[in-house]
Amino acid sequence: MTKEKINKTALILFLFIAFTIPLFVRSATYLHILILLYFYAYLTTSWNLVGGFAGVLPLGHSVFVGIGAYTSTILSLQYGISPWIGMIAGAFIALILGVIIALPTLKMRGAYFALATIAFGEGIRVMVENINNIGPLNINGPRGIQIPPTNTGFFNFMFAGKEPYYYIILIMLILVLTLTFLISRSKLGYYLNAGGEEPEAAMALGINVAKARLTAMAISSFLTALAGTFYAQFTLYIHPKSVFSLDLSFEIAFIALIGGRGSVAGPIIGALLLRPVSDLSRIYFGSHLPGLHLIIFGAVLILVMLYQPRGLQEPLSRIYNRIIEKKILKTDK
Amino acid sequence: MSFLKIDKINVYYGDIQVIFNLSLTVEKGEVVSIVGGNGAGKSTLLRTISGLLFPTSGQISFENQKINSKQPEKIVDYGIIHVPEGRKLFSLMTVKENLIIGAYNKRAETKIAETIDNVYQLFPRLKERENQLAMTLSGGEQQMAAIGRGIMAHPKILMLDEPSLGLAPILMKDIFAAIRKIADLGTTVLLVEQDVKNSLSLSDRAYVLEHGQVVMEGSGKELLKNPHIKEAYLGM
Amino acid sequence: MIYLIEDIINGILMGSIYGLTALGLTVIFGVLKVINFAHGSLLMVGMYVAYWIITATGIHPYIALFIAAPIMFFFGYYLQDIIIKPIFKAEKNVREPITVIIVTTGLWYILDNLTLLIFGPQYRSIQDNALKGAMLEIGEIFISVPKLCGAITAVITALAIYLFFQKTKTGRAVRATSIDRETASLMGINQYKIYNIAFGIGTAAAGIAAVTLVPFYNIFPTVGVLFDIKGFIIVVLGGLGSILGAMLGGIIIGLIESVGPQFMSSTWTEAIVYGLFLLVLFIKPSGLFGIKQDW
Amino acid sequence: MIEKKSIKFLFAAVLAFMLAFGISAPLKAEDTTVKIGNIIPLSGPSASLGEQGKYAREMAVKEINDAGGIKSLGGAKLEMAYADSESKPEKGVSEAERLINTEKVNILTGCWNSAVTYPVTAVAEKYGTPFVVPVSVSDKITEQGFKTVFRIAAKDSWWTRDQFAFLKDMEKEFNGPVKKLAFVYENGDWGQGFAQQWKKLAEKGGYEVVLDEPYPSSATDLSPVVQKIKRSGAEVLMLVSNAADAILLTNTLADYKVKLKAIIASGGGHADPSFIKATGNNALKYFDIVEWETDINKPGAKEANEKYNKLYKQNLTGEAVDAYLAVYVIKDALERAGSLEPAKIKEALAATSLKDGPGMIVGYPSVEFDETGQNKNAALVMIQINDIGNGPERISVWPKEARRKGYTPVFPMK
Amino acid sequence: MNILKLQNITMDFGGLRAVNSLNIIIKQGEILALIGPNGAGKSTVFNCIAGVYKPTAGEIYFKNKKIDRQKPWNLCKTGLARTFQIVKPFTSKTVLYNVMTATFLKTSSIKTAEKKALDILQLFNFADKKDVKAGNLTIADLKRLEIARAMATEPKLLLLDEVMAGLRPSEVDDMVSVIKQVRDSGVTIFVIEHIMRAIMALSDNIVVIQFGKKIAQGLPAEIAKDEKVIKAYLGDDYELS
Repeated sequence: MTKEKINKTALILFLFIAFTIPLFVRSATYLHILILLYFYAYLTTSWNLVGGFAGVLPLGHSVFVGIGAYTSTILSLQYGISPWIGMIAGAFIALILGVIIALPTLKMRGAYFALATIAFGEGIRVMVENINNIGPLNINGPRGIQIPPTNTGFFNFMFAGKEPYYYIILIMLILVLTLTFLISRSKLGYYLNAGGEEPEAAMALGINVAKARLTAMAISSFLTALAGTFYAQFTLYIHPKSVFSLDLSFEIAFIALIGGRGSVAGPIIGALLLRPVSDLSRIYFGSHLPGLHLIIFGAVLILVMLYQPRGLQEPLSRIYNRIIEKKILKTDK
Repeated sequence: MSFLKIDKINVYYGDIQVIFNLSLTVEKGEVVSIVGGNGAGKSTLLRTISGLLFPTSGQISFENQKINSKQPEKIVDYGIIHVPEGRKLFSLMTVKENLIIGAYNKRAETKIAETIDNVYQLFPRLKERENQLAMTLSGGEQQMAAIGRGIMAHPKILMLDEPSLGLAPILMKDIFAAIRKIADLGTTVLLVEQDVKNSLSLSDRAYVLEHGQVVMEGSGKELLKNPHIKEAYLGM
Repeated sequence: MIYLIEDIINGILMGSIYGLTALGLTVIFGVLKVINFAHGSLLMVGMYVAYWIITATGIHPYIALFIAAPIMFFFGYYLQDIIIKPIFKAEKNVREPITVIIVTTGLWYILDNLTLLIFGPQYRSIQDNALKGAMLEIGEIFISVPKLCGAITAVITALAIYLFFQKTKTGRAVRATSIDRETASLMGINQYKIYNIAFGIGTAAAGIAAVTLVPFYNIFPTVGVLFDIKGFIIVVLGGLGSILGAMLGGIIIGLIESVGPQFMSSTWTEAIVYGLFLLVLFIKPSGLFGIKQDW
Repeated sequence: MIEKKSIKFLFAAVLAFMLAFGISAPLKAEDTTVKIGNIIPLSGPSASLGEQGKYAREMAVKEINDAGGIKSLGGAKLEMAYADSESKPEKGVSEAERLINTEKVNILTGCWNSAVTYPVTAVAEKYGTPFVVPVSVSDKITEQGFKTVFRIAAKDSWWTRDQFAFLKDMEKEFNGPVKKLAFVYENGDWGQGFAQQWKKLAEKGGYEVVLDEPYPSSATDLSPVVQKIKRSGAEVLMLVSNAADAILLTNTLADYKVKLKAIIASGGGHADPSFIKATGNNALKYFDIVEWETDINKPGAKEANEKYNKLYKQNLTGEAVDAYLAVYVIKDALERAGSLEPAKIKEALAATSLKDGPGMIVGYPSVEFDETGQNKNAALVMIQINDIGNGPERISVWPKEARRKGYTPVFPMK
Repeated sequence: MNILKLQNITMDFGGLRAVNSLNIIIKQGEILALIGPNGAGKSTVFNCIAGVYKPTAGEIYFKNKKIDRQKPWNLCKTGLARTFQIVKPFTSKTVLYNVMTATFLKTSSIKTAEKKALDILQLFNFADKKDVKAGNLTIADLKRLEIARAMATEPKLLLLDEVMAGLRPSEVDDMVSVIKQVRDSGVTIFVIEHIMRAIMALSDNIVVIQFGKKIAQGLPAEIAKDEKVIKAYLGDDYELS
């Protein structure tokens, strides 16, 4: 057996498990946790196109989640347009906004870029909190929008059970992972990576680094907004402080950095570690020892950064390769 | 025992070996030059002595104490002062502040006023510019300030990395004259230079480095006459 | 007209205090080149420290300052030494280690929630303090005395830190390290100790800001968050690493917050602040008083 | 080498962490317990309110269990499952899902923040889990046509209605006509909801609104808002504030010596136990509308407060009493349902007519829900903070029959 | 035919004049070396051509087109490639990945890019290391990678910035043959170098600068005998023997 074959088998096994989970995990709670885990993995994967491959640190990605969520929700509540269509519309609006944000900020480096994206995110949140109507569109300012859970059905992107949501986000995640995988293997991926690692060398090789980053930002904001619609339809309630929040932006970045920036598997690994830590610790300690779950979350962040500053993806893939080589391939050698 | 003794060190930059099994000695009161083309490992050698790099094997000792693999600030306490290539002045601080910060170590700090006078005597130009930001100085003045900052530390051994780099000939002469003066006042000098003529003629002894190894050593005058030097440089 | 004067005075006073809350942030960035996301939490810790000192001893808040500031200095000093330093050592060659951002955010979560766990969610304020509610009335103009004291303290603190950096041996070493840490080590300066000191000073500044706030502000575990984002905006507006910039950035924000609401709803001033912040960032990315450097 | 070690360490740590959770897997509900899920903010900005609610529930549950539990269910004990919402809607929704699906709670209660309660009602409706809301005032919570939601406290249109009724009564009683009103409120679901009603009521009542000012709850300096109040020439100021801003606003109003005829607050931050402590004499003469006050003339109220104070070192607040009452409402419904069938419980809840018992320490005679699930009797009490010799305290003043004996409200303030 | 022409190039940094009205002409197909002592302004000249700096005065023509205000990536597209003195590999990626990044200039297909990259690696006797991470290469291999990567953009003119620095003598010889091979494939080469042995072996034409000014130009043999050059290198008072 070759390594490629093993990898393929492992991947198929993973997919098989992922698709069959709802058959034996009957508890809606765990499905809910898994759905959110996939949701965050999806967001982080989209973020990773800019934050990982292009090597900058955006800390305002929740803006795109918010745009996606609000666009599809308003269109469906006020005009009866299916959220599936609103999803695409929101993604395009996010794309335009992403480019508008990227044009001036991508020139900045390091801390300035991070702070500028925070300011963009927070600034847009403040605006949404202060605006009740944009023309005929009712965005309801600080009060948020509730989606009545009445019209279930595929067209309405609304379901009574968790399973449809599970499969939708799972498929979205698989698609976005495939897309990032393809991008990482495409001209754009090579260009982004080159610009992220050695911008000067990249430019000398004929790469317009700024243009590549702008493209990445456009794709990233587009993809992120799609998840915004999913979130709105899943929780049926959107609010500036939840979908435009700094916390959300931070969590996306943390998952990527903990998992390993710039790798396709990083967001999955990060989400697999951080989401359970955050959910389970809140469930088990939240009621008796208020705040302890956030202390644990903070401690996990610090510990991972102290011992694996480049994220968990590197050591894990090394271990994976070692296991395969030693345990499985030893007969071949 | 020698004053400064480097014994068979190997140094890597990451995975790249730059210095190979190199040994050399400097005696107290000497001026020793290390000459060689670009990339020969001269700067790396100085950086290793001053603790910015650690040798993977071999030993460096100073006044009979092992000093390799100690942090740079500890090396300063031994009296080994490194004036880095490219001056590396603290650009946003004034000339005087740069000088004062040179005397950060305990031995030097009590004598700041006195030493600063000495530096100004050596480089009167610095006195004129003492309140200017270092970034506004010309190349020659910056070099003077960098050497002055080294003297401020009351070195037992002063290591100068390419003090003539990018200087006009006239300024170069001033700098070399100053180095001679410093040596005459009793400071041991380890000089890394490209300008063979000037450095060799003021040195007691010299080493020629090529590809991280010592290829020749001898007194300054001897080496000056050695035709291999010219070959090493001009490739003939 | 008289209203405008009153608002401007209030804006300047409150703005100076904002500047003081951001001072530590700018000092830490200037030297360590990292954004300390835990800065608001350090401010919160400082407020609790000041609260306990003042309520336990009953002394004047500004006397408590001389106890709280040193406590906070050592708190910051050892925080950097124990938690942040290892990261710097691991990422020696990185100019702006992003990992430190995560670590300081982790610290933020830990400090805020540890306080919640230990002291509970209650709001506290110091009732019996000499400054509470004191107002200076000049004609129709009201000036808050605790804010005035806070603003004066802010200016003195900024000046003291500036002079410390300019005139003392350690201060010069801090500056040297911030300009070029490798060459600084060739001067015999232990860069990690300097980082500890810089972090200590930044934390002490947060402690001083905390002391100026407690006479008129309430104290609760998440109070730091209110000042966090404001602090980032102030330091970027003024120029990361610039002490003068932090003070002026603070005053600009204070003025917008104070004068703005007379022309619009006060919720919109926040949006104006972000707008101005972005505008400055685009026009002069190094901030109003920052030195152009390749961050 | 170091790397290997650190990886191993990390893995061990993560594994240990996961195991710890795995082992302490959810407890199985015993046959003789009734599980009640409570979603409240235990960390984050409203943690103080979450804590009060939690204390009150604990007290009620202990009383009920000590008295033999739910008799019609064979003495079944009540068991509380708490969940922290951090005041975040999305966390609240997640927790509701978990409480219903994994903890298998029979009844849900919470969530204090309207912004959290609102989306959670949808979750409860979806699973058909009865949801008893003690306090979350937003009108829309009971106006969605849901059959699972039962709210004990008044809704915001009632709060605002009573605030204006109170104001009219005061004008009459003290012959001090009021013309100009200022509305200042936190810029959130709650504040915006109140402000909308206020504006309508002001128009109806013939008042002039001289200031309509939302402010961000996260404001660090409220003196600009106070200046606006002062300069607006308002006679009466109506407030909706969370705790931190309520304290800051009160102190700043006092600092600037703003002269008003009355300040009418809307509970929340102004009813927080820390409020009086943190504002001292600055809060004197404030009116605050709440669901309940310690000096209420109702048997058992004083005792309940004393017990609570002894246990938790603070007085009962409106929020706490509603939470306390909610547990008794649930108990009552369970007794009548005699079953854990959600449909039966809902039926019993809908038929509630709770008139007495330890929980009924509220001002109104009984708890009865209308067809939307709103407690139709829920009444409110206006209190005034004043110092009548024992330091600042909250004194009931309105409606008149609830007024503390021997106390005359101070109106206008100055 | 002239492929590159520098006309009165001057470059100031603050008060410092790094390059002083310099004129250089490179003919198609030749190897021209720019030498001079440390700090003479060689790298500045280089960076002006490569589009990193905009010269204070003067013009640069590449294939008779003015290029002194062009962005580096556009220069590369017109056929001007460069290497860096301090190598800048994409360290976390393999040798093949590094080269493919460059081959994408002429194609968008990953298959074509890979094929082209493999061809280039074959040409540089590098194919056996295609899966090695650049971060794990020796300095000699890194320099070779740097050239291979630049060549992958199919340039007409290749600027080499001290590609021999840090190499051992045997490696220098290898590099000399690599560069000759590049030239034989029809690429004009402009090289800055310190290692004289290599320069002498390689160059068709040498320009010597000091303090930003041209002090000599000629064939290697002429330059080696030039008094001014020797003095510039070994010190003003070096006794010529």
